[in-house]
Amino acid sequence: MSTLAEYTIVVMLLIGGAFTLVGAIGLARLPDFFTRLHGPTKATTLGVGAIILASVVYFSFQGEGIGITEILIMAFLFMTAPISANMLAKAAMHLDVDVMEGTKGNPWEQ
Amino acid sequence: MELAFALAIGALTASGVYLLLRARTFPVVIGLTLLSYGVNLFLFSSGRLATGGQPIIGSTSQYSDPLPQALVLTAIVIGFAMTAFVVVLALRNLADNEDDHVDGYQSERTPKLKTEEAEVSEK
Amino acid sequence: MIAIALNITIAMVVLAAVLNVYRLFKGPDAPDRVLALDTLYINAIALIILLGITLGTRMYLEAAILIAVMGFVGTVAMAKYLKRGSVIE
Amino acid sequence: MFDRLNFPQPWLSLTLFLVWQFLSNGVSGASVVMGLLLAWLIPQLTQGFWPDRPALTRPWRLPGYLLRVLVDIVIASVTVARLILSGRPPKPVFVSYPLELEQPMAITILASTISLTPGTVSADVSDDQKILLIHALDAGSEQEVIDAIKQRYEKPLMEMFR
Amino acid sequence: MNHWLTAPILIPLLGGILQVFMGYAPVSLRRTLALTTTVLILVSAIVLLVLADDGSYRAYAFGNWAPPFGIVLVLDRLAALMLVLTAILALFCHIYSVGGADEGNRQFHALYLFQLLGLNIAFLTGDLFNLFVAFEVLLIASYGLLMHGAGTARTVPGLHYVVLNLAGSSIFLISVGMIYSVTGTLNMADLALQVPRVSGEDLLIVKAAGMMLLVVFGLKAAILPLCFWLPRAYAKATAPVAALFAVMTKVGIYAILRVYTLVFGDQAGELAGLGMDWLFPMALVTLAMGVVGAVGSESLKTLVAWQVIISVGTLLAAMSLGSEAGTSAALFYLLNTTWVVGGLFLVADLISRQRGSAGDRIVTAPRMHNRTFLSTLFLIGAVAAAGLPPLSGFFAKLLILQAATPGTQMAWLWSVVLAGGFFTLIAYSRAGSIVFWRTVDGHVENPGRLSGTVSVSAGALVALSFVIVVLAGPITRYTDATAAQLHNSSDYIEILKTPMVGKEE
Amino acid sequence: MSLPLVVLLPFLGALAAPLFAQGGRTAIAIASSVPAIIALAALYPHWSTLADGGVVLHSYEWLPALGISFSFRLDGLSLLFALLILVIGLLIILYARYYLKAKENVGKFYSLLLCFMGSMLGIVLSSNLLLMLVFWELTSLTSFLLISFWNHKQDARRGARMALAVTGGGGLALMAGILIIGNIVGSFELDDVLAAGDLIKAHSLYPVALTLVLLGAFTKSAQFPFHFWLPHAMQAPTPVSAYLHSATMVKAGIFLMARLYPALAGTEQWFYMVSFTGMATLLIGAYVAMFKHDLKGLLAHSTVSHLGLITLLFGMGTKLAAVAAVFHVINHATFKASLFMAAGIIDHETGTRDMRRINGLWRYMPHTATLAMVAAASMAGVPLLNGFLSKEMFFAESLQLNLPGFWAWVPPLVATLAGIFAVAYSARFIHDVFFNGKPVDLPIYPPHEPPRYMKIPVEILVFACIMVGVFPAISVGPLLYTAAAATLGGPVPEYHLTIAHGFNLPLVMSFAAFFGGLLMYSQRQRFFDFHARFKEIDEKAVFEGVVSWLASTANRLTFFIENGSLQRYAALLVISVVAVAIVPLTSLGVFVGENGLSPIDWPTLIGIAILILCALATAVMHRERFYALILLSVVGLLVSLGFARFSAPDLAMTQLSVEVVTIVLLMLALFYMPSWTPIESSTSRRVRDAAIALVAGAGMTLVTLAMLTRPFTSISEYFLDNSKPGGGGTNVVNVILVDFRGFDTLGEITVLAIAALGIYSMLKNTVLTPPPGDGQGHAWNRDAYPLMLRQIARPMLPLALMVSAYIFLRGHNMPGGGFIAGLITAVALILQYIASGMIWTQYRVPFRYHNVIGLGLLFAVIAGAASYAFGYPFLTSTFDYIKWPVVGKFEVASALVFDLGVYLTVIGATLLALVSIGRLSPHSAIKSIKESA
Ligand code: NA
Ligand code: NA
Repeated sequence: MSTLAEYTIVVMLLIGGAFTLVGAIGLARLPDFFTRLHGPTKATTLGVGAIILASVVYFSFQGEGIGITEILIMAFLFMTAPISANMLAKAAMHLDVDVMEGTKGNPWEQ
Repeated sequence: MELAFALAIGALTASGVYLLLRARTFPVVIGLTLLSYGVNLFLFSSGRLATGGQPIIGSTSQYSDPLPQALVLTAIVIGFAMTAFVVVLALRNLADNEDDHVDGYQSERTPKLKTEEAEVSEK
Repeated sequence: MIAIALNITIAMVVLAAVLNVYRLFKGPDAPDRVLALDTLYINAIALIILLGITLGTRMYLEAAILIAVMGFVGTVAMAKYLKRGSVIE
Repeated sequence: MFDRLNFPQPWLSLTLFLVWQFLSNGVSGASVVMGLLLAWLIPQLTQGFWPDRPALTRPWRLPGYLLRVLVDIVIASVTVARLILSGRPPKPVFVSYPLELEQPMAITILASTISLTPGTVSADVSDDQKILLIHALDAGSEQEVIDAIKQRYEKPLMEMFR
Repeated sequence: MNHWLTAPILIPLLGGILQVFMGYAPVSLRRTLALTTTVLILVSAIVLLVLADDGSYRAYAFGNWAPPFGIVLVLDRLAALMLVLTAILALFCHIYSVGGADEGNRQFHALYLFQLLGLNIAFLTGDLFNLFVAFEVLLIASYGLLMHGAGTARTVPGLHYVVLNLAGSSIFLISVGMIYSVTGTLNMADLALQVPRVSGEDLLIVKAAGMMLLVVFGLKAAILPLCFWLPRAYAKATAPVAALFAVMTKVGIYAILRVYTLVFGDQAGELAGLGMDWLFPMALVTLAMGVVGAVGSESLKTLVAWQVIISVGTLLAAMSLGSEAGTSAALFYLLNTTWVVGGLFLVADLISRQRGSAGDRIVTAPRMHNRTFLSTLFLIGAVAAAGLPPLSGFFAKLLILQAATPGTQMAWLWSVVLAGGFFTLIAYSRAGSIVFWRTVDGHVENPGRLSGTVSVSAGALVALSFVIVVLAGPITRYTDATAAQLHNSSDYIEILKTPMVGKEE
Repeated sequence: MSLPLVVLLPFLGALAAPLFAQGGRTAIAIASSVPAIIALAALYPHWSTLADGGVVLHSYEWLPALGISFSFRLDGLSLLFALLILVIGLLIILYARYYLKAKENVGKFYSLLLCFMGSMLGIVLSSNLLLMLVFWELTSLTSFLLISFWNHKQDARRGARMALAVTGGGGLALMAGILIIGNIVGSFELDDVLAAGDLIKAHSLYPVALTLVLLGAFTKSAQFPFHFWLPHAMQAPTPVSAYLHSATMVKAGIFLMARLYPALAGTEQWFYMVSFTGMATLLIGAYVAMFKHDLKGLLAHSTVSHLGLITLLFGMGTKLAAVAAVFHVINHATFKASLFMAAGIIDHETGTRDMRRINGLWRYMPHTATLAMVAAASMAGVPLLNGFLSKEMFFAESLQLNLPGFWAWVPPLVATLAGIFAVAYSARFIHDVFFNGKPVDLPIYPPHEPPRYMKIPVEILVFACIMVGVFPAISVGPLLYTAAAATLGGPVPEYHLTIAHGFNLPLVMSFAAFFGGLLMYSQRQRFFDFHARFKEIDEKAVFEGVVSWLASTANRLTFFIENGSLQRYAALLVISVVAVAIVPLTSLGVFVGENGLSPIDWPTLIGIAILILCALATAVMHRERFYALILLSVVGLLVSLGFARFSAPDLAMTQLSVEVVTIVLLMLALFYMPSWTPIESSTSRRVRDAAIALVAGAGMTLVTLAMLTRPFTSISEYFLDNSKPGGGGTNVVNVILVDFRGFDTLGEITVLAIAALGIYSMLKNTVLTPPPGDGQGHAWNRDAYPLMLRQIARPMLPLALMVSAYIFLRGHNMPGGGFIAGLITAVALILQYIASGMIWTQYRVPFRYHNVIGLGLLFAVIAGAASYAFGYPFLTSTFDYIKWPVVGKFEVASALVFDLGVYLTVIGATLLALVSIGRLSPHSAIKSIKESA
């Protein structure tokens, strides 16, 4: 395996881990449901994306051909994560969960 | 590691059993599900634990025991079918008895035998 | 080097999972818990891929695909329950 | 079921074909044959489940759009990460975004894009599909958010789905 | 390999599949095909009985994989006996159900045939895990059948039945896991070979597993204190279902008989006779509890349901004597009790149809339209079930009592069986005299008239007790041979040497 | 051949009799008498053999395993009883013809009567004790039906049940006794048993056997304290009473004592048990008879008393006493049968049996009165009548007992006292019925003589009384002798059958009894007053009370134990498992096997910690149901990660997909359920449950630890070796599933299919009212099908199908397979239902899920059965590698067809189950139509 590939893998892994962790920190620390919703939908998605890329590179340089199946995981994740977020936001608005002080605008309920 | 694994199975069993002994259908269903998780892990581990030993020929040098895996797969499917059935039965119970108490009507749990004497008046 | 990075990444993802579990227990509302569960599912994808890299095998990849394709259905069902009660109607 | 022996949803079939190559982890004789077969068969089976198919008129713009989104995700993720790590309380805002897109699929793609790009989450679409409710994590004003989205995402999408 | 061995499995399976497709076919067609299937099952069972009567073991290796690696069916006398027993019961119950009890559910016949599928697999399989699968097949079908019929009465008992059996299935799996973790095999013949070699700490694991397995089988068989799910569930079930369920507890009995003579039998070394010292007292307590329940019953079906428990206690008591004579007696009793109790469920149903709102409750009601016929059937059933001469129950009991060797065991067995018989007699005479003789004036609106099918099937089942008496000679010869085969199970292990098709030894 | 015929004939008659019921009472009576007449004729030729002291044996093998044979044996004793049964039976048949009313169910009556006759003949003619037992219990059963012939009368029902309980119960004791005897002797054949008397009496189980046999005899023959059933059995129609309670049923017990006399008698135990029982019965019966106002009640108690007398005679143990006993059997049968018939005539003609109302019948029916008076005189022991002779023998024997000291006086005194009572009640029978003023308020008035033929049976019997009384040696001598010889099983002692033996002590006793009895009757009012001071016990009420108490106690006990509480049953199950496993497991202790523990892997450890935490939290938080569900999902997710971590990719995938479906399922159900579980169990209960749970969990932990750390070898090497060459796949788990253990999988998908069908059926007509809101004050949202979800669901379906096809096709070689693929497809379809609704989706699904299930199963079966065609067993798979241009080399495996079956079944079953639940939701159906438009 080339050094470049190795560095790429390492960097991707660390980025992925870091974003996943940050997303989780956000989920843990942010003050209300809607702000917490941001953590997973992006930071984590991105984090997983980076890890997936690491995997792609890793297996492509294993000498057994390329490994691209992982890309699909990212594609599916990008398709479905917004839906989860949307559904959860709708549920939260329906349940009228607390919104942090200083939030501009209002969640509405149809 | 084995101790932690064993404790996990123990915890699943304990929680499952505790919920199994509850008075409402929903906790009982949850309890059965937890119990089946524990049982599946147990059955799985009867082939011992291995790391990276997936029983796919050619994918590794040391294969883990495939038979328990096949058994657990069967058990998972059967467990799923059973869970589905019992959930629906719980719904049916709810429909028929208007609450989800596992024991049905309280009144049905008291004796009500009429002795022959009690009925002789009919004569 | 990859091994070290892998260990660090795994540690970070596991820590992330712990934080998710923290949120799951903390709540306070049902959507928070579902959100935490959803995030745990995504963490699980990461963990499975990391496991594959660690073991040098692609045998576990499909499990990750499965989560990506189907994992959100559970979240959707839960969210719909919270909002609508009836999941299939 | 099998109305005609054609590809009722060619774009879908193409996507499926590609998906199959990804799943097969590369292109081979077998994967092409099987991919073609499935890319034909599956839309035949499922076309009924997609009655209101979007009129994707300029599909070639899609890769560019995706790339832009991807880049945005990366950049803005960093922003959000910094916000989270800084410990500073965010300044969230609920934005009622007036939609110009009309096709449901287009709206969905826009909303998904908004959710994927950090700092904003599509919370809801109004019943009449005219307003998109967005929660922005840390934004100055409502209008800022609206303008950014309009420019970066809705416009290109309108180009594609006309 | 003799393909006949698969017939009792494939016939109901295919018949059931056919029924799944035919949900909207005309009811007469569905009934015809369903009954044909059941008849074919009986035919195949009889063929197997004839085959098995030569005293050899026949193995059938699915997938042409040699045991212990693949799953095998093993036909011996016991398996054949159970198949025939079940097929005959099933046929009459099925005929009865065609009299109208099958209505209201298009899947009734499918469930019914799948139920038989599960039973037949259980009787034939030579694999411990496959036995689990068979249990699940027959259980899930029984859940469906139990819930068949209108009304809300059966929901709660059904729930109890299902939940307990689900817990039981978990215990079964745990036991299988424990046994596999030591012996590394699932084939029962192979287990019989491996278990005697187990030693040390492993022994404790297998011992615990064996005992837990006994609890599982005990739950199916309804041994005290695991029998309480039964009376209400059976009493509330639709009649032909309840009647068919007369054989359900016998599956547990069968499993005990099979596993504890083969795997934990005399040749099992340190684990020989595992649990049998527990079984005897539990069996007697079960019998006693059954009698208490029968005497205290408020309805005929409950009474018959408790009779099931009495039967279980009696059977297990005889089996746990551990002798060939005891086993043979138990098998003879098994035939009698299964058919007669099944018949009694049907009779109770016919009675309740003619008593308006009184139903099968043991209270006064207007006189039944077909009182003479029904009371005769009830009398025959009660006499056979309570073990009075001249019907089969008497001879069965006689065999059981004779099987005991003098000593404390005999004293207990005789006292409990005889006293139990006495109180059962009181229970039946009390129930019968109130239900048939204590009539009040008035008449029942729309009493259920007896159709040919229901009368014949109910009558035939109880009348089988006459047949057993007439054929008592051949039957005892067969059960003796079966018991001998079971108690000398070393030949069973020979099935491991079954040659595979197209493969040289 | 003739002996089995004798027994069989009445049964055949019983089957035939109802056919003659149409022809009227005369026809059926004639038809019914035919079997008895033929039987008598069949017995006649044997007389010469018996008179020479021989025995007639007819034996056929029946159930050698049981020791039962069809053996019949005729000797003097059985001949005597057979004659009594047949002759009196014939008379009863004639009598009943006039007694029964035309509208009564005569078919049933004669049928039962003949059954009873056959059973009695069976008892006396059986040579095999077990065969005799069969007939013994048959008499209990048939008499039960005969006594309850008028079952609309409560007293008849109760009397019948009491008789059945006592005699049936006694029969069970007899059964035990006979089995013991059979065990001792090694045979149940009478000849063997009678020859083995010494062996039996020396055996340690002799007292037990004797007690059990006597219990049978005493209950049947109404001996104290089991005598109470007999008077209540008088609720039977009089022909039945006359038959059962004079010559047959009650004599069965006597017969048994006589039959087994050589085998059992002659010991101290015999003496004390039999004679004292007899004595008590003799006295009590005689005493009570005196005070009965019911004509049949008087006779019934008199019967009890006379049975006691016979029992006492047998108990005395002397040979002469046995002869006297046999003699009294004959005499009692004749006079008692005639008395019962006379009582029946009186009842028939007056409409009552109350002696306080029946008076002065002499004037109305002198003929009947004469007959009854003669018979009653015989009962009283008046000279020149047969009763006198045997009573005289009895008195004589009572003096022969060599009891010590004071006790020597007891038997004669008791005998005399009983004699006094007997005379007194006989006198009452004569005086109170036929004289004593005018009738009082008779239901039928004026009474007159019955039909001519109704009296014939009585006349014959009374004639017999006189004949025996006057010419005993000629009339009954030979029969008595052979019977006595058979009873004793050896030489018969010297005895003289003459009218009088001169003046001796027995004669004094007879006179004392006669005049004492008359005196007592003349002073009856004092005795009645004395007797009235005691509350009379109604045994029937007591019996009913006991039975009712039994039933209600049993009912309460049952409800106490089987209280309908699943919680209790489940606890019992868990406790049972713990109880049986605890001993081996505690011996195991915290056992770490020789493989030791593997090093700690921190991420896994944390994962396990989370799993444990969430599992416990599920139990702790279970009352908040939605929360519990989320925790459960976490547990499920971690379990699947655990499978992946420990080398089981297939399991991880299966668990994941099942998890998703399960969540949807539980959400569907939770909608209708309360979202909170109330606290219902007490703290102590929860502590108890927690303790049970912890013990169970600890046990599982111990076993798992022990298991995981021990080495073992399994059959799995074979699977790893043969998977590729033999099964054509590299995914060994999948090859096991579809090939090595394909039969398990067939069962498994059948389970799935059945579950779905069951669910469908169960919910077919179920109506559930959905709650209006979520229980926390939120009404449900209107938005049933959110836009974004709907839009994404559409491309998800083909994409998921693609993935599912991929997972399916690679399953044989890589992780995956039909089951997982099926679930992916199912989930993709479920997503359509969630996103777009039931009707929208259902409209687009081009097939019934039932058919998908059926097709799936069919595929699996066909894949398996195809191998039949090649002579291989079911489920034998085959595979080949094919090389095609472009495509390259690829594998074709028949197992794939099997897996396709799995795939289809999973789809069909999963969807049928979920859709069945979804269909419950009523409020959105209309809306979804609108949406789909
Ligand atoms: Na009078
Ligand atoms: Na094969």
